Amino acid sequence: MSRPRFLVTASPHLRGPATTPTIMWNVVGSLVPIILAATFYFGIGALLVIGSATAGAMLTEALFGRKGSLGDGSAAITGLLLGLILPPGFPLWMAFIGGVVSIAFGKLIFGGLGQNIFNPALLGRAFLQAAFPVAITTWVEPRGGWLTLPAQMTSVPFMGAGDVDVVTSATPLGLWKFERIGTELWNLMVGHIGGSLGETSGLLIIVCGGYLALRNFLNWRIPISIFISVAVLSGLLHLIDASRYPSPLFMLFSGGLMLGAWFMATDMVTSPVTNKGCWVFGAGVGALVVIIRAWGGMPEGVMYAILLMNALVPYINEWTQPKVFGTRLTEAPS
Amino acid sequence: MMGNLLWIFVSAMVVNNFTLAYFLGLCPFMGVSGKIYTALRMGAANIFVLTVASLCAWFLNTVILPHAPFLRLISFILVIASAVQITEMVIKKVSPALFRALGIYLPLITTNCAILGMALFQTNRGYGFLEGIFFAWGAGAGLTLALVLMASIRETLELANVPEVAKGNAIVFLIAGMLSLAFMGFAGLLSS
Amino acid sequence: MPRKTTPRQDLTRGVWRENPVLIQMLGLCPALAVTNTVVNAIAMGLATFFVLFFSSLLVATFKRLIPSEVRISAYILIIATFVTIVDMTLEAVVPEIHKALGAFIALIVVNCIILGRQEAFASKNTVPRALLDAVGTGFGFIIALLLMGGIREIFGYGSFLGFPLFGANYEPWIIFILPPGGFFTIGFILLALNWWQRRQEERAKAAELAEVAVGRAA
Amino acid sequence: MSPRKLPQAPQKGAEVSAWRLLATLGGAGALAGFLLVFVYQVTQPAIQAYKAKVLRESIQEVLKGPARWDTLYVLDDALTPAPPADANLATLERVFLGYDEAGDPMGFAITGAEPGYQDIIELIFGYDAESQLVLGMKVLSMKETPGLGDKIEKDSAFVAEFEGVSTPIAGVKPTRATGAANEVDMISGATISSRTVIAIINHKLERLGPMLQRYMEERT
Amino acid sequence: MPYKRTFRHGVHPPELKELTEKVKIRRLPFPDEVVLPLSQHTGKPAKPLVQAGDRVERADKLAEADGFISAPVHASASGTITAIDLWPHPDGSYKPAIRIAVERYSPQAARPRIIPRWEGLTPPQIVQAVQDGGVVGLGGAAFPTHVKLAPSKDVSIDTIVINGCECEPYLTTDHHIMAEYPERVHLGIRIMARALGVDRVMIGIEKNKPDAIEAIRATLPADLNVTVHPLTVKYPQGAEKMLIEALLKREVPSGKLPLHVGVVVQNVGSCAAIAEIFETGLPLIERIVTVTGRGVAEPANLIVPVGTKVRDLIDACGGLTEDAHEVVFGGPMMGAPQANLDVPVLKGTTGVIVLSEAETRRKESFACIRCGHCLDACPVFLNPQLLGQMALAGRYLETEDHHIWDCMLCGCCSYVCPSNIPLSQLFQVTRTAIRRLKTEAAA
Repeated sequence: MSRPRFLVTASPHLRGPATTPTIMWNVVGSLVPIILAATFYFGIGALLVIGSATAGAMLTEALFGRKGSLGDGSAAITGLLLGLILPPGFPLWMAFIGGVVSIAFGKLIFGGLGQNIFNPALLGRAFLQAAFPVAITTWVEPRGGWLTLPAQMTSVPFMGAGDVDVVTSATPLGLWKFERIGTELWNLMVGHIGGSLGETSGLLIIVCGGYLALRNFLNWRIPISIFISVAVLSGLLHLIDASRYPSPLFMLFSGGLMLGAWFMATDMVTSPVTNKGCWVFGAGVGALVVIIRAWGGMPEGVMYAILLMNALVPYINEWTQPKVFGTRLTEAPS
Repeated sequence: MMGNLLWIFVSAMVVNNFTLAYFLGLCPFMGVSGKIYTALRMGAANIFVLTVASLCAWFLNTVILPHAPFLRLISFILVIASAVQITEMVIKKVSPALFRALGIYLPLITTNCAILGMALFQTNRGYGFLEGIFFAWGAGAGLTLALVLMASIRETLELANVPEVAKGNAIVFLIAGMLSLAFMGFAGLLSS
Repeated sequence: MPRKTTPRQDLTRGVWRENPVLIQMLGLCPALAVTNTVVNAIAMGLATFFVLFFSSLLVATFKRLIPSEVRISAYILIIATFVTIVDMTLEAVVPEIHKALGAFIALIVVNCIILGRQEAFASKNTVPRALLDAVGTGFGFIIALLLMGGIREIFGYGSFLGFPLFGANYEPWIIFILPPGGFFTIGFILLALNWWQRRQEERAKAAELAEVAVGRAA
Repeated sequence: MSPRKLPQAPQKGAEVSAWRLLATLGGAGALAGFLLVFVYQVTQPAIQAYKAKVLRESIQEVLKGPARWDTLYVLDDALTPAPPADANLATLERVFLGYDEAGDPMGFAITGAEPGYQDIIELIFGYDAESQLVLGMKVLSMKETPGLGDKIEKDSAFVAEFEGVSTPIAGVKPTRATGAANEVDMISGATISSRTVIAIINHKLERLGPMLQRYMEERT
Repeated sequence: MPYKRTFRHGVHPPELKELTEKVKIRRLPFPDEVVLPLSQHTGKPAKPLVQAGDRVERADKLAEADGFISAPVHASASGTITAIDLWPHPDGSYKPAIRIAVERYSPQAARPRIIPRWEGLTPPQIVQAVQDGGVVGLGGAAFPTHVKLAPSKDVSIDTIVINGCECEPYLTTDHHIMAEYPERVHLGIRIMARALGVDRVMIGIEKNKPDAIEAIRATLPADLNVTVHPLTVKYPQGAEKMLIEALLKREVPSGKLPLHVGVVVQNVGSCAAIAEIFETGLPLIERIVTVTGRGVAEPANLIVPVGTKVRDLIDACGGLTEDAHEVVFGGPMMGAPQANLDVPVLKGTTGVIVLSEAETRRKESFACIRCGHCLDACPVFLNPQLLGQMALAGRYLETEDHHIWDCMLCGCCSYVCPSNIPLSQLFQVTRTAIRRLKTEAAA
């Protein structure tokens, strides 16, 4: 025998091109322009915040995760996304804690990659929001040069910043909610606004997310149904009372909606597996966003909307099971 | 008035969810949240008993208790328990199917802290008849929501490889904490 | 039939090995709801202790007089009476704490620990043993509450019993005094307990193996 | 106590007479009732005294130390110091009118409650019907976020804003304050809580304001 | 045509047919030994009629059908039977097989026989002739063809669907049958139409075989209602249920056969085999096999006697290359891997593919990330994600509630899975486990 041994494996003997690390690292790659934009708008501090959140996430994965699980890139995504939804000038130690919580309790406690119920990055953000409500709602105005760091950013771990006098800015949603001041749409689209690091340029996010959608690394139905649901609901409200409810375009491009719709809600693990379910999921997220923004206590609700819908995903999956071939209506033979 | 009732309902259901914010009804939450089917039934039974309890509490508060406030706790417990017992018997007679669906949960719930808690909160806040009913419904809907969410998550987790140290109650509590965290998004809903 | 236990076991059992909250998962509602500060935790623990102690005393004393058909109602009556007494006393003596605990004092009535001990122990044992059991269980409850309250206050306020621990500049983790923090804290404690228990088991196993190995060698 | 003498569980099978059941529960009930009435009698004075003390202190605080005050009841869109005997005092809305040493009215103390960020915020505020100024504000109970929303109670600067502010109050961001007499700086990051406090006062005055004014006019 | 002729879901693996697409069919010289397993078809194995030591001529019947769902086995070469014993079977096991030492220098001529004139036969007679010819489905499943031609009286067949899709990558067998022997295919169709009494025939061919479509169209018989339908190139277009959906928009009910929607599906190879019985009188003793893959020096389409060992096939194609790594019978999506080069080509063997190391390099397996790609791929609309998780958790019986038995094991889910979870393998294991659990429960 010329070759004594042949490989014997189960069919199929061909495999599709996409692998989990490919998908994950592509997501990481598509986040790079957004990170650069954040750095452009908020200075070097943005990189530091994102970096420490990512460090927290990846360190936790390396310490407690399964062996080699760092390579699948999912911890990196979680850390980067968490960093992108933190405010500029956020104390670095808090960002690090957020990364740790994201991975440890958002993911590892469920058994690691693929098992978690809630989006880890959002869970970390929600934890930080509940733990440090003041720090996380302080939107520091980037002032001084590109290299200047706000003082509270480098505060000693477990310590507050003390009475640091910071110039805070307001987010477009906060301005609207509390003072009914609108923001010009173009500024929203290019990102010339206050807000979390990654929620600035809507157009850039559409480009980066669109790339992933084209390569089928995210289910396009989710962002689309979120947009439709938000646009329709907020449009109706806007028609009813334009002085109280802002225009749909404002709703779409303000806050974390773009980032959330493209990068958080589409997290494969925590979104439905069925396409029908994705439509339902997106519609639910959109509805909750509008409800929280219109009548809730907070100006922004994308994070909570996604987390709440995450909790419903097991249900949605069950409801929207595909109808098995041969159990649908059959045309009778003529 | 309607706005107020709506707020009472929504607040009891999501903003101050009985289970996730007040920690009431944790025993069934931990015990009966393994399967969606049982969770739904438990929730329905809860809504039912809460309504009965709200009526009882309202009745006692208006009729007897102004004269003897120190009897409140005792009378709440006894009257609610008896009222549930009686309705249980009535249901058994009138609709055996409904009894089979809800019956086994009723005795479990009667001595549940969610029921007494609802009656006490209703009293402390001075809710009237309608407000009390809406409060009870909101509380019941909230309990059901929490139960059902937990149940569907736990069913999914059965297929996940949760680490050994987290298995059992630890992971359930942590998930409850995460749900509670997510429900914080409803804070301030419908207020001013 | 009641288990054959020594009085010493009656006393210590409830404190740790069969801790009502952490092991048996009873009385969770107060354990989570009012443990955001140590003071509240202690007040709640003592109130429950009081009710448990006197209920057990009464139930154990009159157990022969109470027909089994109405025993649960009778227990509840007894418990509710003591809870009302505690409720009114606290309101008169320490109104601030009473306000902080709110309706949760009244909810001691439906704390499964108390009814559970009456049904499972006090109604079947002599008065002294019932009291030992009540003291043990009550202490177990207080310990669990203290553990919860300690963790939550230290993180959530940076203080213990109201004394600041880390200086004025400490950044409190407010989540620990919010409802999610309650769930997380007990979750952490259970994680730690699980971890510890598994380690004990593994050590025991290793020790056993070592013994066998020594036996073989000998 | 010897362990051999184990107590018997209540016997099964032997039919217990209904009388005995009733007697047991009746006896327990009587005992409970006796205990409760006794404790109630003992504790009630202290409880009432505390409640009165809280009320007194808060009125003192929001009206800046009145010498005494009257309790007025809202009945049929009017204030009356003496409601008819058949009215249920416990359910009637009350306001308090404080007087200074000289016996001149200093202003009303009014309680109000509305849903805030987490739960209902309850507060009391002092109000001068003539000048339409708020005299002071004190939060009685609330469950707002510690460190953020609870500043409505704990932030003395915020509480002080309400002294002498004209009504209806407008909440503004500190950065956009124009210095108008009815402006209150909202707590940054706790807008909803601050707003609820302002709303409670405005809503109360919207309804009670005319009554208070009428009462003052009729009084003179 | 407004209706896009295809089915929903499915995958697009690389076609890889270019290796043998343009290579004409050539005949393989007779090997030294042929091995004819008694079980080459779905159903009961055939019963041997010969013994070791017997001398047989080519096309002699060696084993007869054991029942209706069974097929006879014929000698594919003249020679002496050396043994009837266990021999490596392509399914991985050892199965009884008749081994023939092929005579050297033999003319390999069959005994003279009467060639039946199909025009004069009644349908039952045609069915009998087809069974006697040992014809089975040549598309891979090897279901005895005559069974399909004799449906029970309670179903009415209105359409014959001819499967010329060949959706598996690499394979070009059916392609070349259609391109080189279109008349034979048409004759088979004619005979089947007569056997079934059906006049509507639809031929489905994937669009990536334009020359086959052209050849079949050019030879369309004018007197028959036969239509040719170019189909979207997608895997598994050639699965019976998918093909019926694509052509007729009919859905075969779960757990039922095409018969139940009035359709009989036949592979083009089977058509040609039927035609051959009535053309030459020879039973199914040789077939066309694609020997291809990056691991073969000179890929080719070969006519080979059934029972030829893979080794001989590969030798005829220039041998293995340096990086040959895995030998697969059938297509790469559903085919069975072979550990042994002594396994024989069966009647149902469509191709022998030798994959190179680069192609087969197993990628690391990751946890399921619930991406849902498998749901989008599954042509029968299962939820492979859930089924896979259940199988991994060992909860086999629950999978029945989620239609594990509807799975065709087409491998689409495994193909798309980015985490490399061997889903279709898991399902196979699950089915075995369920069967075992049920037998245990019954016992």
